[in-house]
Amino acid sequence: MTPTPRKPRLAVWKFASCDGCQLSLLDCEDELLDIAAAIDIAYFPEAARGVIRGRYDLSLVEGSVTTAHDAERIRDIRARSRVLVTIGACATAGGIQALRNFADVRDYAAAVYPDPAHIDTLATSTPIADHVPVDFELRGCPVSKRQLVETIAAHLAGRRPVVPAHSVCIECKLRGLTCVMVARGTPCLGPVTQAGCGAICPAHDRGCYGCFGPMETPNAAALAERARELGLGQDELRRAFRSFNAAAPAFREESERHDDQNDQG
Amino acid sequence: MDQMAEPRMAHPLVPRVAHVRRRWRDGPDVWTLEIEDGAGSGFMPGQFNMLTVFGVGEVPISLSGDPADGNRIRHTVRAVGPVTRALARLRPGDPLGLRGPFGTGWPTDALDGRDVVIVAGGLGLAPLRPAILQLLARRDRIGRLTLVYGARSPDQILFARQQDRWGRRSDIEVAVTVDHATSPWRGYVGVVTTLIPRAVSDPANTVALVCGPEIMMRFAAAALTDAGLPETAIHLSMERNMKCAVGLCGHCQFGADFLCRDGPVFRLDRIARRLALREI
Amino acid sequence: MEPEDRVIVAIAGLNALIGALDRDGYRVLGPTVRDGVIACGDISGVDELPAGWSDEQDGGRYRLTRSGAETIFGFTSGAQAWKRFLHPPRQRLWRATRDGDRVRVHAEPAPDERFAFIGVRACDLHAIAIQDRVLTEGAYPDPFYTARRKELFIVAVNCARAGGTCFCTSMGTGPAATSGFDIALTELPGEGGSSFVAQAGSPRGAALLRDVADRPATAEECAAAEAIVARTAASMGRAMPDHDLRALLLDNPDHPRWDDVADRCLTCGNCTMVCPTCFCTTTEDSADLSGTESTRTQRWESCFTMDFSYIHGGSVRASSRARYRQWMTHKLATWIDQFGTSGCVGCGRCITWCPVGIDITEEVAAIAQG
Amino acid sequence: MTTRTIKVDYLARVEGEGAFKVVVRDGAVRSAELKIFEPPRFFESFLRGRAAIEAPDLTARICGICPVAYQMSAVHAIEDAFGITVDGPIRALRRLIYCGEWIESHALHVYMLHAPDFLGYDGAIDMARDHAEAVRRGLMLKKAGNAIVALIGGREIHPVNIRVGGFYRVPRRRELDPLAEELKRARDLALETVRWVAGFDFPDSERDYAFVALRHPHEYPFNEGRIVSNRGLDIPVSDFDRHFREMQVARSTALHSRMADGSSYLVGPLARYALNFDRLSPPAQEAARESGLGPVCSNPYRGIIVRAVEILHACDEALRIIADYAEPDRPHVAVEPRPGIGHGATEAPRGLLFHRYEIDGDGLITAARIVPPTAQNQASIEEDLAGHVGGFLDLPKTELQHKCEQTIRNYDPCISCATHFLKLRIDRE
Ligand SMILES: Cc1cc2nc3c(=O)[nH]c(=O)nc-3n(C[C@H](O)[C@H](O)[C@H](O)COP(=O)(O)OP(=O)(O)OC[C@H]3O[C@@H](n4cnc5c(N)ncnc54)[C@H](O)[C@@H]3O)c2cc1C
Ligand code: SF4
Ligand code: SF4
Ligand code: SF4
Repeated sequence: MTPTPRKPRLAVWKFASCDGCQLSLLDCEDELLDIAAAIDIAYFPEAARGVIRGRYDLSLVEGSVTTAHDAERIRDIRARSRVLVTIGACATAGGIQALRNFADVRDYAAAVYPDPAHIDTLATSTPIADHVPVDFELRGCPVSKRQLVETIAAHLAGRRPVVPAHSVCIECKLRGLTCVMVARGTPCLGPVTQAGCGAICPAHDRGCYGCFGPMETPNAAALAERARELGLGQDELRRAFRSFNAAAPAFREESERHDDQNDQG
Repeated sequence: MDQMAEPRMAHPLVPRVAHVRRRWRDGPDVWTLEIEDGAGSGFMPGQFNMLTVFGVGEVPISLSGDPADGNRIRHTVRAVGPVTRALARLRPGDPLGLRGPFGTGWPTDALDGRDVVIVAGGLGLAPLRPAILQLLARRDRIGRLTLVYGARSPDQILFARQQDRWGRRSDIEVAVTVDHATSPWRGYVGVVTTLIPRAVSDPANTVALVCGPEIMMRFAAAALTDAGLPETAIHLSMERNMKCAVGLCGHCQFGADFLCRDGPVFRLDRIARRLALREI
Repeated sequence: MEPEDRVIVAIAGLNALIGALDRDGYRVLGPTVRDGVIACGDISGVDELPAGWSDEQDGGRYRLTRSGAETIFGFTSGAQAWKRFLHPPRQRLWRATRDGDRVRVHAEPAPDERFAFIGVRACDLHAIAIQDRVLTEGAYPDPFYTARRKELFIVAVNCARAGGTCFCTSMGTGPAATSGFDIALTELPGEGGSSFVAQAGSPRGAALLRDVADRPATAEECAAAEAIVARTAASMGRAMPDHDLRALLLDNPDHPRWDDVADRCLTCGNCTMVCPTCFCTTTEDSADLSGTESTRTQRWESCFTMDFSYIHGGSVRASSRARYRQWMTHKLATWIDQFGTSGCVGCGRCITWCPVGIDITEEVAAIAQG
Repeated sequence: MTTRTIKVDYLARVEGEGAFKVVVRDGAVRSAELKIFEPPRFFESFLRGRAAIEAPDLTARICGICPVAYQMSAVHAIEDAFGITVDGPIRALRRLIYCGEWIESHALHVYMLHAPDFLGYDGAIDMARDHAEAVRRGLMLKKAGNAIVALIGGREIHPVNIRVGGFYRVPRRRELDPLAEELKRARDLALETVRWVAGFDFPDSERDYAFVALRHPHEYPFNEGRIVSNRGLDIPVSDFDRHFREMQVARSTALHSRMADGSSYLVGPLARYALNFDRLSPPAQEAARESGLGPVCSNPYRGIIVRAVEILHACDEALRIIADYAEPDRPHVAVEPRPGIGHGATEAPRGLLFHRYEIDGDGLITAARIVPPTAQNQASIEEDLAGHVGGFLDLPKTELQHKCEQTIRNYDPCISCATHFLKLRIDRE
């Protein structure tokens, strides 16, 4: 709470992504002008042309690394950032584009591009933390704007952000929602997924599909077993764990357990 | 519900505002804050306060000053995480939130006529210092007084100058050991437990006060029992996560005990079984 | 009218009771059908109560069903415990404002909400009594809970059916409401709709009952009411093994069953959220971007999270084995040392609402087998 | 011979990563390229083998700015393949959430991305110093749009409530009431927006566009309609492939979407407006007239007014839907997967968004094709760039650069979307 003499400088960087996480910052309609008053938004090309070069107190990084050039670029950004926070499933787990990690990227390119030789891409989509040290990872596909504001404010204040790593279930119950898995038999990834979204899927009568990635101590195998009892087949289980956070280790391992050759059902 | 107490005006989780009077460094990443606490009402050695840095958070920190010193209270903090770092950055005049004192203290009142061995590891000396100061103030009432202190390395020794001063006194024996020696160090090297046998001359009449990392306390307790002290004569100060310090939040449970209320200082016979259990 | 006198209250009388409470400034809460379950919510009359609804409960399974009868309270343990109101999931504690070096702390005022709970079951009466112990009878009572609790008006209902996961009989907490209520009802199904054998448990309850009762209950009606509760007691879905649970659990911290349950446990925390006695909380600090105002909020916490036992360098209970053991040992053993009662009232919620159906009675039985 | 290259390596205030390069030789524009270096993410590849019912959640991630559009085109295409029709309140709710996305996305573009160009600022936060009230109005409007998406969809970006067949959960009547209040205020703000942007300085720059948009028998188009143009095209969505091609462009490996005859065309607000002016709400028509727009607007700079008019229309439409809303018995119609091919096209804020799926007997996708609006507009944008720059060549370099940027931003290009189909060489200079 000690006022800082110079306004801290914020930069927002984009790697392979849908732009949604950085848009969350512009979606903070109520806070945006306060944020702009408290910090110097020095680099945010989605929102402004101006560029202040040099070092940044806080860099928010969206997106995953999918090109050799990006792998270089993130090193430079790290070197120029005092605190580097990754935002969103792409930056923290490789994102939906990490589905290529389970396939041959050349096939992928050939299927979309007649001249795939010109496509500059790596065989994998990887989280930022695979390339440089990251100070804090904010999960979600997309991040929650409440948590985004909290993360920015907390880093400026030197506080630990209130971004618990526990399950979506806790959030679900704090809200007083009905468990869709227990009361409807709808498979739900909430028990193995990190809180933060506000349990919006159960709030809309559907199971969580894991867009915040694995919670702190996920027991994916036990949940998968339960989902199987509720009627999910092997392919469905594989796909359930292989989506927006497919490359997060706990989800990757669980999805691989349901690959054709590995299924133990 | 008529038998229920009237709700108190003050919520026990609401801090009062106090101000830093002085601040000095007491080791690498370790700072002592002297705090002006208008509402200060004294404390027992071994007790702790909940300190809030506004906008950052609240943590339990032991009282490390002299219990005789009225409303000027001291806390010695190692900057390890967000709140302790923010505490360590506070300057004279800065406000902070304060609740306490809480917890059981060292049984300093019950030591008349006994030998006292104080075993401290690292920052564990902070909550023991008030006990030492109090015992020194009534030195004539107790028998042999020994401080056995272990630090990671010579530069990590807490309250080094004060320890030197104590070391020069004749009424307290001070033995310091380090895990890793650096060049000018000519003292002991090794774990603190190796010094314990020497500190105990009359085990049946000795009381031990122990504070340090949990693993060190386990070994110290074993060494003290080996030296012949009964479990009832060994007192340990434990550490657990704490949010409320008044027995409401549940975090600090250590078996059946709430550390904030039933501890942090426990007699070994009460916790010996738990101390041996992992992840309890 | 003496408190022990039983009277008959018709549906209209119950409706009048709700109305009277509402007029007295109570926020009246009762069971309602919502999102596929029976959960407590605001009610303004009997027609919002779940007449004709029932439930089926089992480990990790809850289904709302049609009861086939027009009884109002024909269901069992609800999806949520009443603690949601008395000890809410989130509660702001204070705000601090800063002006230069001056900081002022503004304590949150004690709540002045008055609740009236309709349809509290015996297990939940015990649960409330347990939270009373924890939150009001220590050296530092929780003033917010105390304030809400002081004003609380309770209309209890004796269970006419035991749920699939209920085991109150074996915990000695039900199914009959014996104390801790202002009014207790037993529903008597009848041709022209239910009526209730009602009993007052407090002067406040007696006064209200006087206004809404039809007539004194007959001996037959009283006997019928008792028979209903006796039948319920005999048809419990589950039972806690008959053991000295405290000794059993304290003596078995290294039982292999803890590893077994750790394989199944999701550490999701659902059991602690739904349990009517679990009281643990954490605090969260927030501050505005300019740093002039900060807030501390209390929220429900679970001993299944890593944060719960975090001390610098890591969590004390890092394994799920240790966390499950902490939860169950606290519930059934150390709670007794701490508060003189078990921390479990046999409501069965943790069994029903565990997504994978882990069953506290079954885990105890496995440990008891040696 | 003098060659001048005007380039901007990182195009600001567009969604995604793009750049442009204009080469001028001897006073004449030789080439104008909008480059996209957003790395490919291979949506059409990984959609193969996924369940068709996953497509709405998966394709939403193509673009964080218009996820509802992707979800809508996906559900319509898959419902087309499954032979499902959705009508009544569920259909109305789909239009309602789409209104939300239009309001949000247009307000973002008008206030945060585009207006700063007209008023001479680097961005909206900059602009807020002198035009705080306008920026606040923009934010409030944007918030109203987001409120619709969040209420119906669960959150603003990548809503969770949209599914094949309808929704997972439909709102209760009374949940919509506070929204109506907010929208009534937003409506006024939208009207102010039209007036505000109408007062900007616009260069005279008319172009003879081939406009392409959906047209519906009685609605301004969101979800449904036939694909029509001002050149006489009038086809069902399923014929899209026959009339639009992705063409190889000589100077790069980029494929632009073009008409079958190779000509460029334009989708988006200008096209929608020109082809559906008669379907706008009366207040929106009135506001358009008042601001000097005819029933057709061919000046891309004035696109900002058209967007403002569409915000007003979306507010009116949303209010009408809320007023008429009756909670349906079920949140979605029954969904029976069956093999087939399905097409869907809806009007994303930036224009026509086409999806096509081939689905097998297990309900899995075997082929997917997605043609977003920016792909379709790229040829037009480049032509515009080439056309405009000629007139500004005397300007100092930075101003010229800015003019070029502005020209591109007229189209509100969404490059995050664009990359999933654009075949571009990544050419770094
Ligand atoms: C009774 C008692 C007395 C203590 N006395 C001192 C002292 O005199 N000097 C000193 O430097 N430290 C002392 N500690 C430890 C101190 O409280 C922790 O180092 C501090 O909480 C760390 O918080 P942080 O935010 O800086 O760092 P982090 O380690 O990142 O902590 C994050 C959060 O975890 C919790 N936490 C972490 N470690 C502990 C811990 N050991 N105990 C309780 N909660 C914890 C807190 O809630 C904290 O807010 C004491 C702890 C206890 C229980
Ligand atoms: S609905 Fe999902 S998130 Fe909520 S409690 Fe159930 S399993 Fe957990
Ligand atoms: S409930 Fe799960 S899938 Fe839904 S938004 Fe939250 S984390 Fe994402
Ligand atoms: S432990 Fe389970 S059965 Fe016992 S009171 Fe809690 S939720 Fe009910």
